[in-house]
Amino acid sequence: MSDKYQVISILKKDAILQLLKKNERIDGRGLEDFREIEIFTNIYNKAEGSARVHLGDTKVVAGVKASIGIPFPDTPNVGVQVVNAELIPLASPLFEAGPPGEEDIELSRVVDRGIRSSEMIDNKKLALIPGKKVWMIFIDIYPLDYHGNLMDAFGLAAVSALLTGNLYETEINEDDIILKENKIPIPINHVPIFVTIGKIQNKLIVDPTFEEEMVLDAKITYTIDENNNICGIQKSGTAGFTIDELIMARDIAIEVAAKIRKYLPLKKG
Amino acid sequence: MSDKYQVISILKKDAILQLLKKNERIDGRGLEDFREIEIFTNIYNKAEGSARVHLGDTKVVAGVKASIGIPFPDTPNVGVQVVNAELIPLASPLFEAGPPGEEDIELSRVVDRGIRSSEMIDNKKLALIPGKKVWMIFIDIYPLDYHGNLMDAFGLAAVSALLTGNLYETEINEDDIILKENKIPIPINHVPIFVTIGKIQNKLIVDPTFEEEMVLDAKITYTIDENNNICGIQKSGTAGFTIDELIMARDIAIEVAAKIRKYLPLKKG
Amino acid sequence: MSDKYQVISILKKDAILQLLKKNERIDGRGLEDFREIEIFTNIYNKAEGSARVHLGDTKVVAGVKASIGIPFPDTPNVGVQVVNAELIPLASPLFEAGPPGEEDIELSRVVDRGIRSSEMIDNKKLALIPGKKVWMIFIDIYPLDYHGNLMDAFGLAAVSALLTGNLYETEINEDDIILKENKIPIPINHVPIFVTIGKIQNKLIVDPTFEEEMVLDAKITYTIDENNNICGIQKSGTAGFTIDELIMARDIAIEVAAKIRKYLPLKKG
Amino acid sequence: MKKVSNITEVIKLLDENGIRSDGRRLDEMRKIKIEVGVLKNADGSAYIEMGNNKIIVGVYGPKEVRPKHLAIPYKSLIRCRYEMMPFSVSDRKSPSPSRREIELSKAIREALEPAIFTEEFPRTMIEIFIEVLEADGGTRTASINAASVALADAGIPLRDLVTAIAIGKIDGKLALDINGIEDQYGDGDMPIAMMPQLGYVTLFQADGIFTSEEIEKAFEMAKKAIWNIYEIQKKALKSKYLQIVKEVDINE
Amino acid sequence: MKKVSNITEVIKLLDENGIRSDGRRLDEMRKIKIEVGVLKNADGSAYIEMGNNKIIVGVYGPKEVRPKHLAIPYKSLIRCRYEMMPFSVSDRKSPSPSRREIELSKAIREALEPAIFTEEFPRTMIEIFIEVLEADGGTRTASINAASVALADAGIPLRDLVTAIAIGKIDGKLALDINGIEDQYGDGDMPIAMMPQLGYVTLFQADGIFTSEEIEKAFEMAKKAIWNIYEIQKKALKSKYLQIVKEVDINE
Amino acid sequence: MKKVSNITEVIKLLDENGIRSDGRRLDEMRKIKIEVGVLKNADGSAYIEMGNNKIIVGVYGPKEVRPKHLAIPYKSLIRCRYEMMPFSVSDRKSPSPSRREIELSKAIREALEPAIFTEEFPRTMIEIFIEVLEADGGTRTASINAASVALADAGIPLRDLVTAIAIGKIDGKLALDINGIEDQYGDGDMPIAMMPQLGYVTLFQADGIFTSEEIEKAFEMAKKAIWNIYEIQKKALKSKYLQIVKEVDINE
Repeated sequence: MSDKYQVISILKKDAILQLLKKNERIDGRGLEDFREIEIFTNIYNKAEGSARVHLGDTKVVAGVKASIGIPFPDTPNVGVQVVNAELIPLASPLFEAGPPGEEDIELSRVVDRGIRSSEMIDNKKLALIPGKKVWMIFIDIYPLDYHGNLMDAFGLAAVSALLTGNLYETEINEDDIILKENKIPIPINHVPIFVTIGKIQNKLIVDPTFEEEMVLDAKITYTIDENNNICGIQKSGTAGFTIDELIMARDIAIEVAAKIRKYLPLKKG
Repeated sequence: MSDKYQVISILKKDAILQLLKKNERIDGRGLEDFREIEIFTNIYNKAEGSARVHLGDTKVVAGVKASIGIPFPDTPNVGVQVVNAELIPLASPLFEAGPPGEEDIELSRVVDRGIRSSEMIDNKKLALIPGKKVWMIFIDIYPLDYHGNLMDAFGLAAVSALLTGNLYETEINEDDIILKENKIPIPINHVPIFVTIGKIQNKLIVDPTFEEEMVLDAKITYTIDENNNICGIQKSGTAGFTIDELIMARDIAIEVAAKIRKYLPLKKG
Repeated sequence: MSDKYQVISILKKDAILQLLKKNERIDGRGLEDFREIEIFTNIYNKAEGSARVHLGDTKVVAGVKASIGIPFPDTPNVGVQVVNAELIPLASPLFEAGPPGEEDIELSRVVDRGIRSSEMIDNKKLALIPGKKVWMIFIDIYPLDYHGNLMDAFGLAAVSALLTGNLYETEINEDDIILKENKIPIPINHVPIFVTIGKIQNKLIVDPTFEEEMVLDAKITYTIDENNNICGIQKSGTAGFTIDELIMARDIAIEVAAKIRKYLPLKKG
Repeated sequence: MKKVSNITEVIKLLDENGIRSDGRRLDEMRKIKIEVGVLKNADGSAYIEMGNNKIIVGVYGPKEVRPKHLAIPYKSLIRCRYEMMPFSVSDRKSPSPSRREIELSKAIREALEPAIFTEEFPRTMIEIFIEVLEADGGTRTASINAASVALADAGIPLRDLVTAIAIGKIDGKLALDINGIEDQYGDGDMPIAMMPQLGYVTLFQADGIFTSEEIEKAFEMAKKAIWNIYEIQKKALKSKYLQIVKEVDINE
Repeated sequence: MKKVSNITEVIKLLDENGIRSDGRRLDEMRKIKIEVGVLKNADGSAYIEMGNNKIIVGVYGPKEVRPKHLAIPYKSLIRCRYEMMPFSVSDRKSPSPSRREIELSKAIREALEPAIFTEEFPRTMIEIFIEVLEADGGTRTASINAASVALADAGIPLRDLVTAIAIGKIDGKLALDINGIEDQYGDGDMPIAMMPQLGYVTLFQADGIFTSEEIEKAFEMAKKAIWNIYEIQKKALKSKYLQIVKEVDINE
Repeated sequence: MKKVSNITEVIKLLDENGIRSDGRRLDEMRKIKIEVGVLKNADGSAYIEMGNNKIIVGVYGPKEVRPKHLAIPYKSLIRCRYEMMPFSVSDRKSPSPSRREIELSKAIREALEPAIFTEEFPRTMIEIFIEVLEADGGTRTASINAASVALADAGIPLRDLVTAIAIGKIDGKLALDINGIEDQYGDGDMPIAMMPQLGYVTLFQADGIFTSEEIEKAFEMAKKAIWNIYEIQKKALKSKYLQIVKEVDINE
């Protein structure tokens, strides 16, 4: 994606910048409006949880798989959480097949940290035999159609798949885990929402489209829990923010998160 | 090998096509003749079994190694079989060093499936302590000199190495396996033969040479067991076959397999 | 580094060759002089042992890490030793990021063999529960600034880090290893010194600089223990040596090793 | 993650009335749904549900070949990547390509290429990306059904659509369109792809054991099913076209 | 290898007097030492000790881009590689790049690039190589402090130095410049990099939970510390320059 | 897979009469057989049996360098790949190149290159592919013996053949041409390659411990053996040449 800068025409770039001066956006949205959100959950039956999220034209999927594994030695009493995201070429001519690059890795690590810091999953309930056997929760996220702001779409898909996901009930028989017929919801404590705000010249815009991303100077992602605490921050892009901009962006993010939260699927159980 | 198409001259290509119209081949063979076959077995002493196969100028080797390992969880009572083929640059200027590409992988998977589907190896006899310890059989196949039809040569080499291979006799001592002095043959049930038939325009030819492969439209490999059952099929190439052609090819394959079978080394034990 | 040959100017090359005819070197050294040596040890506290070695302008670091692991099946009663060297781009515009190439691997394997053959580490003392648990000693070596003769600098850094390194004292409690508060020196038997001698036309020179390496015909590295035994040899480069040259180089190496030995840090314990 | 059934329990794939574990007859296909033009970035796309299989396909091209030296002077280079998402199967699949995925990418590409007028676009490439979202036996044939529709949706001139179905063997009998359990516990699997109008078979594979007669019978079963699927493919393409026409109407 | 403490033992990061486990107050920074021009091959270089962190940075460029097609027509391509040496941490790190190292390489690059007049060197590249020799919490901020000095040492025109510090949260309180134990057992970590003169924040990350107020307070704490570090960076650069001047004097 | 002997049992490499476990005297070489021109695709090839070692070598070139930017303006680029087949050793070797194989590829290349008039073929490359089919100690020296014959068979002008042998140390005594068991349980291994006519040593390695005197004695032992092998190499080349002459005769 190193040649993203060549992707949109100078005319379009100018149009975006001219409109922004008047606090307008090329798709008619206000600066702090996000695109239409649609969330479909439990759609792939081999997954313990799944979600397809549409954020405007951006479409992504997330799937949750669970398996029984061994805990890390330094956290013997909590489950294991793995987040993986891959920018597959299906979703954009800018993405290439191959092992995850730095963009894929950043996206998955920001989602991972947001879920972890918010303590979304009640990790202690995932320990089956402390020190020996725990649930490992794998969250895999893929774009299907990339039209900007994968960060927030990925976060929303991961969170939606977890919220509506199920695990087999277990029974412990000495050192063996027996999976029972019944399924119970993945234990959930909190729900983080990811809000990315772009900076173009001195304007802050919510939920940038692909074309806006092409002219952005920098981006800031705030992860917000249901108590309006910040449980994750990630700045990216080749410019900086003033502290005032960052505080303003934080306030916008808190407001936007509250609105997005209404789209969430109902928590199971 | 993406530029195989540049490898032979247009004159040679024309010659092949002109001859075929008269049901003749550039090396004088009839359409359903295979090249001279030579098989040498038990030639590399570090291997549990080994074979060198000459199919005309095409020369390949296969070696069998065995080690004691853990069965797959879903097949606790059968041994493990691994087939690996690599197109090494020794054998042709068209092959490149590096991890196996799609051609290497297809070849090894077709051999693997043929051996597996025919139940050539008596897999259940490879379970030493059910669910815990089984023989793992590795079959590694390499070309030395590539002059067409690696598929059939690879299959013949793998089968010959297995047929004449040996394993240590074992003794079970609680959870340990003790290898004894004596060696016994690898347990064999059936013997598959791989027959590849090429299609050029509307002609079907057996055992294509390298030059014929360069002008082939498509190939079909049938794997045939000693009861003339089909235990494997693989079509490749960028054209299609009519159903009649496929049935004709099947009949040719069954006939050819019976002839090739006579070249097989004697089964051990 | 395949285009090393383009790196220095023909003028400089000529200067080096002209001087050598008079048994002089471009930096004023005699043919058998090595550059100034400085060794700093125990400088990185997360490592069990560490050393920074300056050999003229060439600067390298080595760090020793220890962990408890499982011995190799064929050597159940000795510890495991792993040497790894990587030519990182920090140290030279000629080095590229990525997995170790053949030069990195040769360097680390020569250091590894020298340490192993000299029996520097008292490997048997690293077995904690024979056949089950042993100390694994990892020695990682990196260049910081490359100005020739990484071989000898790498060897000296590895040896210095081992000589001054420490392991936790252990207590065995059935099948568990308990690490105690106290630290004891890594058990050391012998101390090898690596001496590389370059051949330019028919001259032998000790400790070649980067510029000399660019005009060298071949190199020979002798590893010498404190009894003047040879515990490692490695010839490299695209020319050969006469047997007389190799014997002469061996004698030079023994003399030089004795001088370098005086720079070694004091052995612990 | 799937609950492992008691392994002593015998898996019964066919009941006394010849009815399969999912209620189908031996010659009965699973439900198929195809949607066309589901992605905006891809030049052509399709989504298929074939039983529980859920697969999405995007096609890009003809476009410039990268790296350039791979360009073929007299035809378009076809690339195909078949990938199962980690959550599409019972035990999470590692995200890196498996040997199975690499082989199937080649087999599917060689099933589709015969239908493409590649010689009309020399020095270009056409890329076919197949993502399996949920797998339940027969993903390669479902992928081919969706991919040929996606190629048509991309406006790439085709000799014919490519249509595919698998014949399996369960309890010693041929069965149309086997599902995951039938594939796992059955006796054989024989996927077949055809250009129905032209009568060419472009994918043909098998594992398991088949007699000569079974192969001929399998072709008969496959042909019938393939004509049915072919209609569904065409209807899917037409419905998108009709929709476009309607949109144009509305806009006028 | 670190001795694992008895895990039932509670880690106390703050005593009854508000003093941290290493004796510092909540708003107290660790000692910083910066040396400039420590490497001969690199065009610019710096070595930093920030508490127990020991990091060396080398900068090469502006130089020709390889491979050529990655060159950007209107600015310099910035590359950054952050690597922890295997022996820099308690449990040996595998020498191949971890996902964490790959992410931090990007974050650090994007913290430094805003300060570089990249548009002055179109079609070139500038490479920043960061090697962590010993790690004890805050390696990314220490790396940025050293890297911006190394860029200046390489003579690359900068809008401002980039200066960085992390604010952590321990026992529910904000703490300046947290160390490894505080990072591991604390409640949060918020690294911040700024161009102090220009007032721009170029790196801003967080994990753990922070209230809105804490973020504002963290900025205040960070700004103060950043100005202090800025002086240390400038002094380090000046001292090398003075040294050069002296050498010139001597030679005259 | 090899049966693991009772490990308490001491391996005796030399009996009271100074006879080795395979019946040889200390200065006795294993049998060598070399065949030339065994492959049709390769420009030159050779097959060697040296004791139980079985190795095949193919040489391609001089040919165009790929990728082009690796071409050297004033000489031929020599490439060498030494590979052990997975079944060539007691415990199956993984097919991907090991660190040992990568090092030996370099050492063997640098043993052969001194003999090649590389400057006669600027901007070309010569590729040497070595495949070990069965290994029993001394594969690198056997590989060199075969490879230099294969280079000659390819018609590449050579200053001299390169001929190689290993000297080992068992029970404290130097032993010529050690086999696998002697290598594994012995005290040292010192492979040596020479251009016999020109008197140059082009490969020289050692592990284990040797005194200064032992090195000189090893050279003496090696030189004698190398002259013997040299004759075998030349005879192998001549026999192919004679065969060709005979074939020509027949055809006339």
